[in-house]
Amino acid sequence: MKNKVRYFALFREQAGCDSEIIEWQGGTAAELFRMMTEKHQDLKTEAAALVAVNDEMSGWETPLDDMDEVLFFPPVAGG
Amino acid sequence: MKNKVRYFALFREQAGCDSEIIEWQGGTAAELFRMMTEKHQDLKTEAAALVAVNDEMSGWETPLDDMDEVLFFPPVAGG
Amino acid sequence: MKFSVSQTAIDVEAAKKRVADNSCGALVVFEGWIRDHNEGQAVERLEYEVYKPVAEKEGARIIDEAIEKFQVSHALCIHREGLLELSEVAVIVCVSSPHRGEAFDACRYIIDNIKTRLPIWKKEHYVSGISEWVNCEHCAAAGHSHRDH
Amino acid sequence: MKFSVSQTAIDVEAAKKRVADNSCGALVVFEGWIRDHNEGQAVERLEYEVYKPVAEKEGARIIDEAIEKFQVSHALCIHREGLLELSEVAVIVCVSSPHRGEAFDACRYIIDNIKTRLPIWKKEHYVSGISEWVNCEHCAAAGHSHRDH
Repeated sequence: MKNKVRYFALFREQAGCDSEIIEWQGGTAAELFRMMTEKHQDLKTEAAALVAVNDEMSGWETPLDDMDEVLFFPPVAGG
Repeated sequence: MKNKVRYFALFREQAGCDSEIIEWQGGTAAELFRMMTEKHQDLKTEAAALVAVNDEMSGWETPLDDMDEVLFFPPVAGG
Repeated sequence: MKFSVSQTAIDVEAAKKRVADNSCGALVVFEGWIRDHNEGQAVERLEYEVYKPVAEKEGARIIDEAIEKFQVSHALCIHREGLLELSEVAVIVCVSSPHRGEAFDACRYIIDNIKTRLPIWKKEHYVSGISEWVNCEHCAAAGHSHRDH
Repeated sequence: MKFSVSQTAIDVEAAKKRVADNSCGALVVFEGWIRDHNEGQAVERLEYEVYKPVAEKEGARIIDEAIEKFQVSHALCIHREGLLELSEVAVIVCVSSPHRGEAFDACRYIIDNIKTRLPIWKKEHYVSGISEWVNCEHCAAAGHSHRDH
């Protein structure tokens, strides 16, 4: 299946890009992120990272659907 | 001994005066107030009333000195 | 002065400037407004009587306690006296500190104590024509059903 | 909008007016200011990146939660994005309610959740020339020694 992945803030710098289209066998957001850390050497797992799917906050263990847009948020720091 | 007594807000209305000079045998602020409730029929004891002596907050059981100015504060309601 | 009594409208912006500090990341402000009702009665306006010599001393003491207890950078309180109309600011507390937790705690400590320790009395003038001295904080402390304002 | 993102200076007075209400006796305002230091480094200016589509939705949700949970009358939050200079207001939360306890609790709930749930990132530019993404709230949650801001 295909997913669009978007990176923000620190993750964008680590991945070296804003977004990319990934074709893969499918799975959870956590599995997709892990795959991306293998693709991008500098991209590191962060315990406090958050994930959103199609502009809604989601969970790392929620299975993704084909064409879902997956947003990887590094630890947030508003305020 | 002699003490000047001052009344505020509700107590002033109940006592019917701002202040008065009392000559008495001496004692605590609580005893003086009790005496005043006998003098002024409408003046009523209030559990949350406060007392100050010579412009410093004080306790009801502190013995008064001659010439102390005693301030009777009905329950406060700032803010 | 950390605590002051004002006969005219409180200048909230000026008060905030007095606690501004580049080393502070947090400002917490409490404003007490004149409500249009209390205990089921429609309020028209309100009158504060303040015995200044004691209020000023005790008010400054409360603020020093808060600064010491919560280690905040700056704190102040201004309380109105005299006649106030609906929606006027009756009291303002401003607290600044590097971090927000202390600023919230100190602000609340100050207003809670200002309301129970200072010789300030509030007379409410109701739309019905009646007026009455208010002392709900203490009713509350004594276990009555009134809530804090 | 109860939660909004602003690219220009936050108008604090206008925000307060939006929660004003004659039936409310209490206003609690939190302002987050840009501090001149963080983790021992001198800060020159700061940059906020906000992912608006999610921040706006989740921000409105947090405010609704606070209103529901603490039964306050009105609440709003405005967060800056882009480049900010020292002492600028980065975020403001305003809460009004009949009584003060709920207003304090709701204000704190909102800022605590805004800081941990919204896709907002802060890059600090230090006087030393270095710049760095900041994520202290989470360090704190993970038991590190950083404190909340």
